[in-house]
Amino acid sequence: MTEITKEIVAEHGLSESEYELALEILGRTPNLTELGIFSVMWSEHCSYKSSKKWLKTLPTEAPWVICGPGENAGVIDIGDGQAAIFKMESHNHPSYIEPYQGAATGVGGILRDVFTMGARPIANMNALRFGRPDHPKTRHLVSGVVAGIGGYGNCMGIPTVGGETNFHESYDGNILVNAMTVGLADTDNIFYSAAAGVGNPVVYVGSKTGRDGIHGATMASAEFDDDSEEKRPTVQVGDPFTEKLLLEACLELMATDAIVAIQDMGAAGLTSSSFEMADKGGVGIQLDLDNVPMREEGMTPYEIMLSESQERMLMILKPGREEEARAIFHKWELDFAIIGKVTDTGRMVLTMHGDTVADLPVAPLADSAPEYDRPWVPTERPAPLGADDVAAPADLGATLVQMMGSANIASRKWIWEQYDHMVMGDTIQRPGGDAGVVRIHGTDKALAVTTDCTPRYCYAHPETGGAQAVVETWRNLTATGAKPLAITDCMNFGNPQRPEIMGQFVGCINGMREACVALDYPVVSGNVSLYNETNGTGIFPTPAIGGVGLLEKSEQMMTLAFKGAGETIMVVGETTGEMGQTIYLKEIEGREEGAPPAIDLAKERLNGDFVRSLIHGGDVTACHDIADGGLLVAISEMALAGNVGADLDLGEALPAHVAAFAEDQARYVITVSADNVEAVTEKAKNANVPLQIVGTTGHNEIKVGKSASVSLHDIRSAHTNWLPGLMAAPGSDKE
Amino acid sequence: MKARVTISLKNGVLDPQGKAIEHALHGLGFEGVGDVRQGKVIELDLGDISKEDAPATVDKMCTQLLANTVIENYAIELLD
Amino acid sequence: MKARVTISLKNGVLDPQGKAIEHALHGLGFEGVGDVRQGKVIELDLGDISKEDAPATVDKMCTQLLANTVIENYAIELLD
Amino acid sequence: MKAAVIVFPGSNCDRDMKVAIEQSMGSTPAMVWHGDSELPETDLIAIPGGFSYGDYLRCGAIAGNSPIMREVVKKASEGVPVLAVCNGFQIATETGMLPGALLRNANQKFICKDVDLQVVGRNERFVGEFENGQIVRFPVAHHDGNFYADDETLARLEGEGQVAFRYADSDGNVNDATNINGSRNNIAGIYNEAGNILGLMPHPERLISEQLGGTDGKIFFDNLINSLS
Ligand SMILES: Nc1ncnc2c1ncn2[C@@H]1O[C@H](COP(=O)(O)OP(=O)(O)O)[C@@H](O)[C@H]1O
Ligand SMILES: [Mg+2]
Repeated sequence: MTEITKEIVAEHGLSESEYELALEILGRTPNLTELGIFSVMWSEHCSYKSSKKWLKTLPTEAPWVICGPGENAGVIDIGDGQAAIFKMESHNHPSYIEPYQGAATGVGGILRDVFTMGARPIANMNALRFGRPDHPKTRHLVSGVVAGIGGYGNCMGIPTVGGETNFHESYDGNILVNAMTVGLADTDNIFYSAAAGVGNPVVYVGSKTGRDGIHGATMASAEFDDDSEEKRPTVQVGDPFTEKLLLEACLELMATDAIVAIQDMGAAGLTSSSFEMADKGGVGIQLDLDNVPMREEGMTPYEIMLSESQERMLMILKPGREEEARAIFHKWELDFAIIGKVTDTGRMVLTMHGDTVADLPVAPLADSAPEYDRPWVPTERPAPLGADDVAAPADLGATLVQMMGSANIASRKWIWEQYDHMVMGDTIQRPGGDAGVVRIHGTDKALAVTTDCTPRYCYAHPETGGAQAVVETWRNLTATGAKPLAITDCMNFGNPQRPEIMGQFVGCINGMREACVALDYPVVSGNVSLYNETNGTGIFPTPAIGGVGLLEKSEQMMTLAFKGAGETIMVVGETTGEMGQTIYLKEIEGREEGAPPAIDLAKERLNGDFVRSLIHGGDVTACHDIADGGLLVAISEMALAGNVGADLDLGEALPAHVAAFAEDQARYVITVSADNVEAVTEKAKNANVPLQIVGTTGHNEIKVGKSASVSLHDIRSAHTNWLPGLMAAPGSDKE
Repeated sequence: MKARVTISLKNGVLDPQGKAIEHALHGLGFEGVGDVRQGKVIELDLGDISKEDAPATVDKMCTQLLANTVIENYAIELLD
Repeated sequence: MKARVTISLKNGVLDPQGKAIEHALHGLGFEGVGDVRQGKVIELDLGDISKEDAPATVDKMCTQLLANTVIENYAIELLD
Repeated sequence: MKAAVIVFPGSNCDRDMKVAIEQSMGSTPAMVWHGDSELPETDLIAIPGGFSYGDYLRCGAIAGNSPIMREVVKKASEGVPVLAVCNGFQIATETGMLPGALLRNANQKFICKDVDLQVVGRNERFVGEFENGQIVRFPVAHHDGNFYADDETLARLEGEGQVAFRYADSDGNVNDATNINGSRNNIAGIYNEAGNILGLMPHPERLISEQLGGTDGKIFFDNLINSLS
């Protein structure tokens, strides 16, 4: 038997004090299997030891929340006995090492989190951050990640309806791949993970267990160094076909009442799933590892418990229902094995070849997982930058073209055309708008889904950035006419043991909390990915937010495309000229400075509710929120989508480039038919909402008074060609 | 000068294709078949390159592009 | 008894994967490379089957499933 | 009139196909499981899109060998109309019901977008109201839609009026620039010799209402159902 040395403990990522605690809990030295279990259970990934204290401060309740954080995914009520179930999850480290499989299995994992709760997935999203475009690895990573996401989601037949993609040098050594899934279930048929019923069978279904990704969970929490590629950590290979079968088989079994509890095997596989189920139910579990379906010979208990083979589930069945369940899984040609039973001992007892190979108390291991109050320092808010701090460009028109063809604004069509975004026949707003919208099959309702975060704001001032990420999702949903209901988050940060990084985390959480409270927009699920650092350089703090909203009447859905000529273009909200941390500043002046635009949550709510009421009232013909790049970029996106130009007058209050590219928040562009302008103006006045007429739609160009006149054709070339151009450039290693 | 590169999944790496093929062969009545693994062969003409340089060059092609060394092994044969 | 089946596109059938690899190799500076073709290798364990029966059995697997003879050729090697 | 939709493990456009047929036919098609060896009485067999058996080995190869396909091939040879879309088209070529093969897209990527298609010929049964040369818009969503046939087969397809659709643009141009996936002669869909089987890569079932972005698919299904009833 392997002797447990200091080195072995360290290799398992346990600190000395954590190991002390383990010894105390156990009252003896753990064997290797037990040590492995401690190590994955107490990894950052599974235990949230650095983040828990702060996550707890987020608002998680609302009358429409059926299940908040803590289960496999969050559940909200969307009326008529139906629920939306959703979550976002990271697969950052594996995707850097093997972009195709890393991203693919990330999608597979988040899909399981959602269908494990009884939902049929109806939409996928993905939030991606890559290094600078000309970094030698960027193209290889972009092409692999996008192909992997598509490869998995397309095969599953779930439409990928949107996402976001950023490029910034802070991600050169640590890309972010965050995947989100939204599913649909009946409120009276939702499945949870708490094991119950002493004597009930514990059942394993899905793929066989191999030696995949052993230590994946600890890898996902370990900082990178330059030779992590050399170590070739065990990467899992996804099998979307098996997952599709698993989905259909699980839903078929879920239509009966045979299941007591169910949990997918994700990170830390059988270990975390069995412990979580036992812990939630306050019971013990006894597993006979000989019965675990195995792909390879000679697997040890350690390997079986730590394997991260994909496409597997663990269930507790009601007594006597085993054969019925087995028949369903066999029909779908999947493995089905009874591997243990629920006990009243409160312990996890594992046997193999007749020996007890591990015997651990469940609750202490799961609940006394270390929880740290890590030291943190707040980030000072930099001074704002206004009109005086940013020189005017020589040529506003050329600047617009440059902005539209810049890394973080250019069209992502090259990406979403590789995703099946229409399968299931309910996508009524495809990628390219403010949010993806899918009808709820067979009803008048629809769900809008978006993911957003502006990491450069979060870096400059985490609190503002955290709030901004939340409000941007809320605005994006609002712009489609949907009522925003709840969010999921994916908190991607550097090393939390550095106080400034921990300060970023705390700041972002604080900002998110305020925004969620002010907007009645609770957090129902989420995920934390820390240690996104290479050689001591962390990523920009990136709290990716996934928002879900409801359209009661799908016919009321709004899109951003200009619908025709002669309509009046209006801006809802105020433009004061916030130039700090703008795309303009970075792309045109090469500066990353100043405070991010200020957030006024009361105004966000007021303006957003106003816009939504206009949309529902039929007053608006197009709507788009103003975000990255400011007003002129938003208008240009609307023009390109509708293939109709605009004749603009941005007023005299601000210099043209500031009026055009400032990133003031709480703003929307709407178009209104000429005969409705007066009525809408009146409504704005009554609602106390700032509203400004900025121009008229028409012709084939964007014209800004006397300052600029650019053809849509030129804008379109810059906008659509940037990403394909980047990806087609020669010399990229690996296809 | 020509080369043939055979790329196969490393031992222990899941091979969904191989698994599916095995299953389909069983369905067609080839019940005894097992351990099916699928790999790739890439054949290429190396152009004007000396016999001495060829192995190192093809090896470079493999690590840089042809094989995904995180999950795949490769074998090189030089033909002429 | 084991077998290895190598499947390649017939001459004259355009090979988009091979072409893409060739293009990428050129991009990486391997300019002399040409005529890149990609194929598949399938390895299988035939189980209890006599040496005499093996070739015909594997051939049947190829025509029934493993190769699409409209576009592909196959070659069988028996290993043991 | 009656219709049947074949469902394989990994099919994922089966429901979309059912909805489209239902909308035009007014009744629900039978959903037939791949493991069945008998088809119900039917006037139309639809083989839907998806990733049957994961599309492992070759797209459609494993599905082509499933029990139900033997029955489909038999019925087709007796003249029952078959509509094979996307993965269905790949399966149909694998079984030999349709000539040629579908290779990996020339750009190596999965492509999902609306495309303009030129309607070729006048196979009344399938294209009904559509005129020869008319441009219609259906989405594509495939990784392996690059139609290949050897010269002789291609000449026969062209000569016998077996080409059904070509990748085009909205002005009716058919050339390399409009050839999204590298298919020979821009071919997006073909008929068998007898004209009762249509295989096509684009998905008419995906554009069946304004809300989904267009109605050419609905017109297609209306035509089809009309001509078969
Ligand atoms: N990785 C991706 N996958 C799918 N769609 C994407 C992706 N990245 C961006 N998009 C889509 O591109 C459009 C523009 O994205 P973004 O600039 O983030 O929009 P917004 O500013 O409205 O949030 C959106 O419709 C978005 O869904
Ligand atoms: Mg938006």
